Amino acid sequence: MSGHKQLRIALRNCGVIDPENILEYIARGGYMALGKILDEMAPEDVIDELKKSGLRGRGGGGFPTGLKLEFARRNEGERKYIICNADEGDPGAFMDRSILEGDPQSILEAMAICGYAVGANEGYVYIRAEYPLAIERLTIAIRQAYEAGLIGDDIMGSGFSFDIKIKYGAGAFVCGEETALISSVEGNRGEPHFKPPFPAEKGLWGMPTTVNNVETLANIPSIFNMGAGRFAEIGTKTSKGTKVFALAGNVNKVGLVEVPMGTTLREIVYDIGDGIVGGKKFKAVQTGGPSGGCIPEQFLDIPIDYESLKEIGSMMGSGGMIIMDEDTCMVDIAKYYLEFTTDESCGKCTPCRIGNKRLYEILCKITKGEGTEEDLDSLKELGGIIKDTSLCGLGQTAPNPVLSTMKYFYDEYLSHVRDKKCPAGICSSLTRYEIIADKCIGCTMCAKACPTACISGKVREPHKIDQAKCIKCGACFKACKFDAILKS
Amino acid sequence: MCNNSLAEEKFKELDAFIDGLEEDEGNLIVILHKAQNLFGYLPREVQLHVSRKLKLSAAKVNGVVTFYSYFTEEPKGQHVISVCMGTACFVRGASDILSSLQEKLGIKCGETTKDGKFTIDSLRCVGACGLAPVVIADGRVHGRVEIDDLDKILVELESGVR
Amino acid sequence: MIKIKSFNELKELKESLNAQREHIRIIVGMATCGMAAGAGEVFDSIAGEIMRQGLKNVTVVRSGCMGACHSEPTVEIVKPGEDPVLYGNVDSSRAKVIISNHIMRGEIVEELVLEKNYETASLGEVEQ
Amino acid sequence: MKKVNVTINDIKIAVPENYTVLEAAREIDVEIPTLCHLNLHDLKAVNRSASCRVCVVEIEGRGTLAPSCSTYVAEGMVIKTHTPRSVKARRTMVELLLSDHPKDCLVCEKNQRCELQKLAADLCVREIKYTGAQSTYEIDNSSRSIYRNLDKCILCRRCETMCNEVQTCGILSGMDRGFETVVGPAFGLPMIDTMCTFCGQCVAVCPTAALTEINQIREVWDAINDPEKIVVVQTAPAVRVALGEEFGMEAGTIVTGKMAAAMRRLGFDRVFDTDFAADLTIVEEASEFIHRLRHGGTLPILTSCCPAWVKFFEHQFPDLLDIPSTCKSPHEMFGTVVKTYYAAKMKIDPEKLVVVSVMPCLAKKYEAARPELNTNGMQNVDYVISTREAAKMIREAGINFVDLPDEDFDNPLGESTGASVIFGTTGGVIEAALRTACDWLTGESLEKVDYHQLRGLEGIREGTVKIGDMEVRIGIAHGLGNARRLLEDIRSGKSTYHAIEIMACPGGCIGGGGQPYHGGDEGIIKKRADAIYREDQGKAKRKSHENENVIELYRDYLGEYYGEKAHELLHTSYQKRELI
Repeated sequence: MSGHKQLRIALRNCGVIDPENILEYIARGGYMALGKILDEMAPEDVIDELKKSGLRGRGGGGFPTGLKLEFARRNEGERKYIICNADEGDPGAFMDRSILEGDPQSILEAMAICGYAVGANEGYVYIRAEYPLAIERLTIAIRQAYEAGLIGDDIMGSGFSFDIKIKYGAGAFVCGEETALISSVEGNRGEPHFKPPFPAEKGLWGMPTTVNNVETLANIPSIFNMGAGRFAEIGTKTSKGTKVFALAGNVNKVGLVEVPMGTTLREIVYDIGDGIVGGKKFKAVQTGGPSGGCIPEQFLDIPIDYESLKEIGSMMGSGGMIIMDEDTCMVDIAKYYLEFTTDESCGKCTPCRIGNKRLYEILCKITKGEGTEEDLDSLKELGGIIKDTSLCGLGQTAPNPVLSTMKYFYDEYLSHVRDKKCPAGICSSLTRYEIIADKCIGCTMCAKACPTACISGKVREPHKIDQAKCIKCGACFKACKFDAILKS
Repeated sequence: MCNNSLAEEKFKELDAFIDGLEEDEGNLIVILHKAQNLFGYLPREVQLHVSRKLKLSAAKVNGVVTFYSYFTEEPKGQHVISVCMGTACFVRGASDILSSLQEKLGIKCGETTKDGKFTIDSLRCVGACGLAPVVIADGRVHGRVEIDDLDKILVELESGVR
Repeated sequence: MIKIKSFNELKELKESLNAQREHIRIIVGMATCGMAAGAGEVFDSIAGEIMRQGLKNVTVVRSGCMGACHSEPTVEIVKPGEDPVLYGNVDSSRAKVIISNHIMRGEIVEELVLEKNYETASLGEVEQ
Repeated sequence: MKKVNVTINDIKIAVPENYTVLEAAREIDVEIPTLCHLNLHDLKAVNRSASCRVCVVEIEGRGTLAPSCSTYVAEGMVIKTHTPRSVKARRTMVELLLSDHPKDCLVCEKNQRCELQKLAADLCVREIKYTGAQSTYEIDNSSRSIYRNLDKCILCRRCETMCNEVQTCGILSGMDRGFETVVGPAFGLPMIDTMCTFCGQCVAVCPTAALTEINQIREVWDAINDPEKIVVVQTAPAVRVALGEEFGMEAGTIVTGKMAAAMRRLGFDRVFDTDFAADLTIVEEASEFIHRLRHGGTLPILTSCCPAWVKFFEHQFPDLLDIPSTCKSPHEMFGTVVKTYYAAKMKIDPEKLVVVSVMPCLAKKYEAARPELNTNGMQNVDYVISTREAAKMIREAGINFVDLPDEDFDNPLGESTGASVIFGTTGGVIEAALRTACDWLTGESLEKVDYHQLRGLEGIREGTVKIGDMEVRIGIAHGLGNARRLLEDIRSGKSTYHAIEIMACPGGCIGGGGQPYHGGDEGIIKKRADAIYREDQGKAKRKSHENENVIELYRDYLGEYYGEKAHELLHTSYQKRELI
C-alpha cells in the first residue's frame, strides 16, 4: 500500500475522541473556531473566509457554501434559521451517520458559526429516525454544549445566542432536497417546492434559511482553525478540500475514507480499498447514489472532483461509492436504482411520478427477456425528458443510473434485448440451466430440489431439465455436488 | 388495539408528551414518532387523537403518516426482521437473503405471519454497509449474513436467547 | 460542567485538558458498524480487564467510526509518546491478549494490527 | 410596479417584475398550455404547484426546462416558449399522464369539457407511447353531491388548494407517495363520512372527471316521464346568469326567459323560480333578525341559505349552533310550500308532487337528503340538478337554447323581486334583508335599495348601515376560509357585528360548484355578478316584502311572519357533527 492517500479533515475526530464527552472535543481544539470568530471577526469576514476556502456543499450539488450563507445574510427576515441536513438517505452511504456518531460537537460548532454569519439564532438538525445511535449521541452533545455555554444564550460572553433543536425524518429520501426537508421540518409531507423562492429568501416558516449537510458543516471549524488559505491548497482547481466516501460493495476494505479532491478512483479502489473481493475483475464504481451514475474502468484514473464526475455522467452526491465486480449485471443495477427512486418519489410532478415508473417498467421488461431495441431508445429518450422537466433534484437525476449504464455498458443491454442473455448471469429469467450429461451421475439430488418437478431421469443415469417448465430458480444448481449443471 | 385501560394509559402518556413540547407548529412528525413508539403502529384512532389534539385536519395527519415510510398503520408481528436493501447490501446479495426469508416464513416483504409472530420488512440502508449484507432482527444488527444464518436468527428470535 | 464565559476561559480549559493527557488511551470504535460487529462486548471486556488488572493510567474510550468497517470491531491503543496502533477484528479474547501483551508488556500484537492509512489534518495549534 | 425587459420568442417586451413567464407570454398573445396552474387573483385561489410540467419553456442559460407558471421574469431574460425541445417535453408529459389514465373519453362525464383531453388534442398526441401500470381506485359515490373517480386524477392538486387553503375544510390531502400518490380524505374514507361541506369547489376546478357531481339527470327524466307524477322545477337566482355559457353565450348573459322556456320544453309540469322563495326567506330572516334585536337574542345573526356553510359550522363550530338563522334555505322553503300550501290550493295530492331544484350548487344535493328537511314524511325537495346538468338535459332534449323565446314562470309562486335575484352573489342576501329590515324598523318605505358598500369580491367585507338612530354593523364573507375568520372572532368574543352573511363559494352562488366550468377565468365570475345586479336593477319591485305572492302566502296560509306556522314549515335546526 502506498503511503497516506487519505487526509482527514471532516473526520478529524472520528474514532479519536469520545463523542459523548465535550471535554475531549475541546481538548482537540473544539469550539476554538467559534470562540475566535465571536471574539474577533465580523459576520462578513466569516463569509469571506468561507468563500476564500472554496468549500462547496458536500450533500450533492456542490454549491459554494460561502455564497449560500451570503444570500441568507443579505435577505431580511424577522428570524433566520440554520438547518443541518442529516437525513442521509442514499442507500450505501454512511458518512453523515459516522460524523454524527463520532464527532457531533463539530456540527453544533459549525451551525453556531453559520448562525453568526447569517444572523440566525436558531438551528435545527434534521436527522434520520433510522439512526438511533446518532440521535442519542447528538442529543447528549447538545445537552453538554448548552451546559458548557457553547450554544444557547450569550455564547462565551459575546452577546451572540444560538439555539439548536433536533427534528426527526421519517423515512423519505426526497427530504434530502432542501425545500422538501423544510416542508418536513414544518411537519408536512416532504414534497419539494419550485425554486425560486430559494430557502435563502423564504425557507423555514417563510424565513431566510440555510441548509447544509453534515459533512459540509464538519469542515467549517477546521477551515477557521487551519486557515482558509491552507484549506484551499488541498484539492483541485474547482473543488477544494477533501471528500469523505463510504466505500462499499465488492471491495476488500470497505470503510469510510476521506481523500483530497482530485484523488483518482483507482487510488481509492485499489490503494485504499485493496482491490476487488476474491480477485475478481472490476466492472464499475457507482457514485452519487440514486442520483449518480456507474463509472467504468476507463475512467479509473481521472482525478475526481465535482466537475469531472459530472462530465462522465455521474455526480459527487453525498459520497456513497459502491464497487461492482464482473458478476454485477448493469441492467439489474439500473433497475435497482429506479426501483428505489420510484419508491422514494414524492409523487408530485408528472415526469418523476409517472416517467420514472415507466423507465422502471421498461427495465423490468428487459431483465425478464421481453425487451426490444425500441425499448432501449425509449429509455434514452424518456430519461432525457425526465431530467429536463422534473421539479426537484430527485427527479432530475433519477434517470442517471440508467443513462450512465446505457452509455458505458450498452453491450449488456443489447445482450438482454437481442440475445435474451444476461452476461453476468444475474437476471434469473434469462438464465438457462442445463445438465451436462458427462458429469451427471444420476444422484437425483437436483430432481429432489426442483420445486416444479421439471427434472427427470433414472437413478444413476444422466438427468434432463425440461426447459419449458423450468422457472430458473437455481435450486438444482445449488443442489448439485458434481458441478454437472451449467448455468448460462 | 390491546386492552382498553392500557390504551388509555398510552393516550395519557402521549398527551403529556404533546403538552410538554414547546409551541412549534412543526411538531406533528415528532409526535407521530412518539405515538408509534407507544402503540407500535398508528391506527386510525391514534391519528384522530393526534389530529384533534393538535387541531389539524385528519386528512393532513393521515397524509403525513402515509407519506413517510417509517410510519405504519398496520400492527407488526412480535418480531420484526428487516433486510437492508441499501446498495452495498444489494450488490452483496441482499435480495437473495430477502427471498429466502420470504420463502422460509411464507410471507412477502411488509407482511406479518398469520400467527402474528414475524414481520418482514426491507430497509433502505442502515449505514452499516461495511457489514453488508445486513439483517436487523428486533433492532439487533446482524452483519455479513448468509442464507444459512437465517434459521439461527429466527430461532434466536423465537427463543428470546441472544 | 462549568459554564464557559469567555474565549479565554475556553483556551485555558483546553490547555489544562491537554496537560492532563498522560494516560494510555484504549479507543474502541463504537459506531453502528462496530456495535453490530460486537464492539459493545469488546468494550465491556476491556473495561473489565483493566479493572481486574488494576491498571490506573489507562482510559478506555468509546469513540465513533475509525473507518475500517472491513475489520470491525476496531480498537486503537494510544500511548503517550508512541505512534498509535490500530487493531482490527478484535473480540473479547483478543482484547485480553492485546491488554496483556501491548498495554502491560509493551509488545504489539502484530497479527491483529491494521495499517492506519490516513493522516489527520493538523488543526492549527492543536496537537494530536 | 417596476418593469423588466424580457425577450420572448425574439419579441422584446417590458412587463411588470411580478409577472410569471406565462403571464408575460400572454402579453404578446402567446398561449402556453397549463394543467395544474390555477390563479383566481381576486378570490385569492392560487394553485402554483408547478407539478404537471406541461407549461415548460426554454430559458437561456438554464440547464433544464422551466415551468412558465411559476418562473418569474427577470431583467434580460430570454425565453423561447415553443421550441421543439419544450413542445416535445410537453407532449411527453401528456403522454405520460394518459399512460396512467382510463382513456374512456367517449363515455366520460367530462367528454369535451376535459382539460387533459383538450391538451392531448392541441398537442397532437396520436399515440400513447408509454404503457404500464395504471392506478385504480374505488369509485366514491357515497354522498349525494360529489363523485370521485380517482383513476382520472392527474394530481394537479387544485382540489386540495381549494379545500385546504381557500375553504380551510381540510378534507383532502395528498396520500401515500410516488406512483401511488392519491388525493383524498383521511383513511380513504368515503366523502359522506367526512366533514366535507360538499361546496363542490374541488369539482369546480378539477381539470378532468376525477371529481364531478353525482348526476341525477336519469332520476329527473324518469319523474318527468312518469304520468302519475306532477314534476315541479325551480331555478336558483345564480343559474340564469350562467346557464347561457353552456350554449356558447357570453358570460353574464341573462337567460331567465329562455331558461323558463327550456324547463317547460323539457316536460316539467310547473316551472317556478326559487327567487320567490328567496323573498320568502328574506321576510322570515328579517323578522328573525328584528326579533333578536328587540328581544335581546343572540347576535350576530348568520344567514343560513348556504347548505355548505351550514354543514361547515355544524362540524367546525358546534358551540355556536345558536347563532345562525334557523330559516331553511330558499329552495327548501319552496319545496315545503309546494308540498303544503300549493298542493292544498291546487288540490293536488302532495305525494304526487316531485320537486326538482336547478341549482348552481352541489351541496344542495346533500341538503335535499337531510332527514330533518322533511314535511309530513315527504322530503321537501326530491332532486337537485346543477346548472351543468340542466344544460345537459337541454342538449339531450334537442332544444336550441340560444334561439328560444323568453317565457315567464308559472303562477302562483312565480313572482319575485330584485332582492331575491341578488341572492346569487356574495353580499346579496344581506342586502336583500336590509332592504326589508330597514323599511320595517323605520316603518317607512325607504328609497335606498342599493347598498354599494356591501358589494364586490373582497373576501371579507363590512359596513355600517344606519337604520333610524341605530347603527347596524354588517359582515360579509364568501369562501369558507374567510367565514372561518369571522366565526373565530365570534367565538373569541371579538366580533361586534349584528348580522353576517356567509356564502361558502368564492363569489357566492354565481361561483358555485355546480356552475359551468370557469376554467380558471375569474372574469367569468365577475361578469355573472354584474349580470345579477343588472337583473335586480331591471325589476319593478326590489324589496322582498313587496312580493304579492309572498304577502298572499302569509295571508292565506302561514299567518304571521316568524309565527307558529312559519316556524313549523320554514325553519329548521342544526346538529353537532363529527370532525374527520
